[in-house]
Amino acid sequence: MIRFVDVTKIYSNGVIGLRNTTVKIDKGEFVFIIGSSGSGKSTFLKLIMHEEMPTEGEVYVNGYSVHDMPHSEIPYLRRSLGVVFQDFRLLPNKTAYENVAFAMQIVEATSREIRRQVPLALGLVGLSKKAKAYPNQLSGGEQQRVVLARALVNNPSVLIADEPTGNLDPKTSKEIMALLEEINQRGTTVVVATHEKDLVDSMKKRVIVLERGDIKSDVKKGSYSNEDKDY
Amino acid sequence: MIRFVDVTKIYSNGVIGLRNTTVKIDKGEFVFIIGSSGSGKSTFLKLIMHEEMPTEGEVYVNGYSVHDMPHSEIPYLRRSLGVVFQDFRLLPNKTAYENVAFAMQIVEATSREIRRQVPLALGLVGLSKKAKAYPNQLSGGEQQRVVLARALVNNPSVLIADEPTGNLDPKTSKEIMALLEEINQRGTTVVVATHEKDLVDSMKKRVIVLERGDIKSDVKKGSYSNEDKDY
Amino acid sequence: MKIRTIKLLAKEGANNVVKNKLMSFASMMTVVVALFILGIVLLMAINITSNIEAMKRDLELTVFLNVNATPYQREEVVNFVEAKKDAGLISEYRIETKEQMYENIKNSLEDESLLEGFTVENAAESFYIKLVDPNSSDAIISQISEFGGVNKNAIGYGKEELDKLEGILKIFNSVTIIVLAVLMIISIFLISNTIKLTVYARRHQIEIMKYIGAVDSFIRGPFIVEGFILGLLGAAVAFLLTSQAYTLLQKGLNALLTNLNLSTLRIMPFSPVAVRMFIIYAIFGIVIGGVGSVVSVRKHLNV
Amino acid sequence: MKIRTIKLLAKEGANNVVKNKLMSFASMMTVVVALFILGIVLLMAINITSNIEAMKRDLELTVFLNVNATPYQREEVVNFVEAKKDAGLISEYRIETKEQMYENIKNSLEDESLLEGFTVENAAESFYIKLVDPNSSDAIISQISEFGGVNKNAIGYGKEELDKLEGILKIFNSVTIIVLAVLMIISIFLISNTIKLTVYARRHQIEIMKYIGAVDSFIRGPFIVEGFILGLLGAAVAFLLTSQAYTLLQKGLNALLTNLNLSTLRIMPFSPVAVRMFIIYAIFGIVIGGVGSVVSVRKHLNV
Ligand SMILES: Nc1ncnc2c1ncn2[C@@H]1O[C@H](COP(=O)(O)OP(=O)(O)OP(=O)(O)O)[C@@H](O)[C@H]1O
Ligand SMILES: Nc1ncnc2c1ncn2[C@@H]1O[C@H](COP(=O)(O)OP(=O)(O)OP(=O)(O)O)[C@@H](O)[C@H]1O
Ligand SMILES: [Mg+2]
Ligand SMILES: [Mg+2]
Repeated sequence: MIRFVDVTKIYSNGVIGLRNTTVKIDKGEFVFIIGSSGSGKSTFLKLIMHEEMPTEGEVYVNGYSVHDMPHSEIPYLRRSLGVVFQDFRLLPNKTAYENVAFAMQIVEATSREIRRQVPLALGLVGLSKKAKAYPNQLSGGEQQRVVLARALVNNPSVLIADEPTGNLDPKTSKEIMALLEEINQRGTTVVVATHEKDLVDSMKKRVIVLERGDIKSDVKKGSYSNEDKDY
Repeated sequence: MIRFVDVTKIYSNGVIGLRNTTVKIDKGEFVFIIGSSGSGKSTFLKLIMHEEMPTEGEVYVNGYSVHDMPHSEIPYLRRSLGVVFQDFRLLPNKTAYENVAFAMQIVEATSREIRRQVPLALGLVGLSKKAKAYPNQLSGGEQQRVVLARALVNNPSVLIADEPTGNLDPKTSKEIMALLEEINQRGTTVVVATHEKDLVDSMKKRVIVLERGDIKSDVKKGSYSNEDKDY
Repeated sequence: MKIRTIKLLAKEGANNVVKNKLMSFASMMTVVVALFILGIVLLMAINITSNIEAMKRDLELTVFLNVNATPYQREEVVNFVEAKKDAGLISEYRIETKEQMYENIKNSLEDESLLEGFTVENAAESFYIKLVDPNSSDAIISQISEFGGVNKNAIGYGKEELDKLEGILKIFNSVTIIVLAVLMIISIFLISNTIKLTVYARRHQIEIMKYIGAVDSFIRGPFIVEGFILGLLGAAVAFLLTSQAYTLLQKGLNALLTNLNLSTLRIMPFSPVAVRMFIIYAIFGIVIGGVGSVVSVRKHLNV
Repeated sequence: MKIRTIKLLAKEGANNVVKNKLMSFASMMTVVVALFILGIVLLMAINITSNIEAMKRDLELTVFLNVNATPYQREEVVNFVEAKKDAGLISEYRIETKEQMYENIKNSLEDESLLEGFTVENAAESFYIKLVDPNSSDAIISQISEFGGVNKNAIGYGKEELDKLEGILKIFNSVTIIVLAVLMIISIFLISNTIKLTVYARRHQIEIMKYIGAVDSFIRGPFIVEGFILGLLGAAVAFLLTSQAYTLLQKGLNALLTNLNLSTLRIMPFSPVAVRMFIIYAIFGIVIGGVGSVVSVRKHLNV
């Protein structure tokens, strides 16, 4: 489903985001990407969604080869993914409801579907009461959950979440992770970059550890500190 | 140093951010503000730095009475505070170095002081190597640390940090908290809104718990879940 | 693209007009300003051309008979002129008798004493002919000078003035074309500048839409609609402004011209050109607004 | 505010010009366009006024002596004119003798036969006088008509034409003032529009600065400098553009006017007004740029 072959990403200023990475994530997997700040987690996820292009190597996602994809194909790749961005990326002039609805509008869903799905998605993340609020009227954690609702609403085949609980309290975080697990059990591939040690440890999922752009370990049922070290 | 007297904050859309809050934070204290997402932590901090005005009640900060402060005094109140914003607020057209230096320029520091202090501050948060990068060239955690460096660089008498480790891995988070503790020990009042259960539990500082805009508890040497409850 | 999506994008575009008040106002007013300037120049050009055309039509062909021309010779010329009039080449003519001519000369000389010895008999009969088409003058002159009774050296058509007017007309035409072209370029430039800035202020939103999988046309749609709406609104405001300002100016200038006994010059009213002006404005506004938006959006789509 | 801070803010402003290329370009070009249009209108007005003034200066006061004026009477008039010339009221004059007058009349009549019986003796001697100040004509005419040898009915000053020219001048002056005022308002409006948009695109940055404790003047400083720089740059570009475009137009039109034997009309060269134009441009650019920025920034400072 997602395959990195010898991928290196060097940013324009010479910083190495990812180095010689070869990795494969199968359909239906649940993968944590962990690693210290600046280790390349977001870079890894951005390569999947074609926000960044690999400097070398090849990225395959949902049957698309990211390298020689025509510009017009990119939206379709992205629609097959649901993405929780680390920096949220909510449309500031749309309410929470409208932001989520927008993700359905771009795939040309009927208004009936939209009216049914959007409240459902907002409900899943516990934000039914904030549907009418604009992003700047929401708390950090509320914004983050709107982003998650937007990522979920189209039932994507792959869900990519960059730090989806960074602004959430432990209880809400746990609920969100449970939600992701549930979605995963319904068949969606889930890739989560996170720092939530407790959750990673308790969930016993595949854990890919990045360190300065390298994959340092990749363990089937891992924990945050596999080798008795903190990342 | 910081005093809320019967403060109520109702946002323009009718949402209650904070309700009838009376609380006092003394000079030199280290206080955690915790509570679930949307409970009013950021509202509390925004009232301190005069980003929001109380709907009712009075906020006193560093000798300023927030209520009837003339517009021209606001910058001086804010300079007496170092603030880590939940949404970072880095200037996008300035490098990490320049962003930190900017905080010194507005207080008209000499270029010599700037050249000495800024690298020091960046070093403290472990970002010496990223001095020349622009915010959009930094990872989430790196940006967050630049914000912290900017908040520290003027040795403010009060440090206000909204979720300062939301994008950081546990190890870096621990280091940052240790840094805040050290700064506190040198006399700075520190107020941190956070979700980091482990750190709050281990540091045994004063913990103010907010719940839907109310202060639910205020314990001298508290932990994240004082009453065996998750927030 | 499905119908409901097109409807959605249209609604979105209309919403954006209302939501981004500053930017909408800026774009619209730039269109207004551009069209207003353009319109005033256009109206100036129309007036100048029409006035010069009118002056040209007022020119008279003057033909003097010889002092000693016979009645038969006179008749020949009258017949010729009548024939040309019937043929639609001459719009009107009048004949000045010897007596009238004598009076005219007497009046034209500042000192009557100069006329001592100059009698009616010495005066020539003359024809004043208005041509339908000023450009046919050469042919008519050569034909009329064939007649025996005509004083070949004294045929006049204000050729000199005509040439000057033609020249002035030419200058005005070329200057007008240049000015119009320059203003057109400036207008397009100003409008595209403004649109670029308003799009620039929303570049992050465009990028976000791309990042969550919107196709280019989906993102562009509302901008096109927005451009259309603002262009059309701008055209309407510019039209009202132009018609009001022009009518005011027209009234004032015409009054002034009458006062100054220059009433041969006339500033034409707005109504005859109103429909054409509105169509020009509307097309310009819509096209510039729509195309400008699309072009400005494009560079931000590449993420 | 300390000196080093002022330096810093100036540098910051200069940096912003370079960093925000699109917005700098948009602001600058709006200034260019505004000043260019303004300049062209100004130059048009100057030319029209100066041409009409020149035509007015070319007007001659014509004085005919009586046909039978005595040499003494003639001498009186000559002395009077000479005295006025010495007093600086008359710039030049020429005398047309009876012989020249006779020739003129002969030439002006299309048929020589009309002159039968009209001799040199019947012609009048005449004075053609150019006044330094066309407005002094009334006084001089009343004085000169007192002399015995002067034909009181035949004193002419092209009064009618003068009135028409005066009228046209008045029209052009008022139209020019209106157009200039309107263009000035439009220019200021366009520029402020553009500045507002560029500031709007950076409103978050302004807010961030406020949130970390910058005083208003600190935030405004770079914007003022930026406005100054862009205004001045815009003025310089507009100046070059205006001078080039104008010189091109001037050459073309003058050639055309010569071709058309209209060489009494002259388009003046750019150089005599260059310095004044540049000063006007620079002041306009700097003031509008600076003030526009400050005003636009203000509304975002209120956080
Ligand atoms: N656009 C960019 N240009 C240049 N360097 C970049 C860019 N984006 C990221 N980097 C650098 O690449 C490295 C990896 O960044 P990345 O965002 O992938 O880290 P991360 O693992 O997501 O960190 P965090 O946990 O702090 O979000 C960092 O050193 C960062 O500074
Ligand atoms: N500008 C605003 N306008 C309207 N409502 C707002 C605004 N800012 C915050 N709110 C609402 O006020 C409540 C408290 O928000 P606040 O940002 O203080 O929460 P928080 O405790 O910081 O949450 P988080 O942990 O998610 O950041 C929330 O319900 C939020 O939706
Ligand atoms: Mg990241
Ligand atoms: Mg918050």
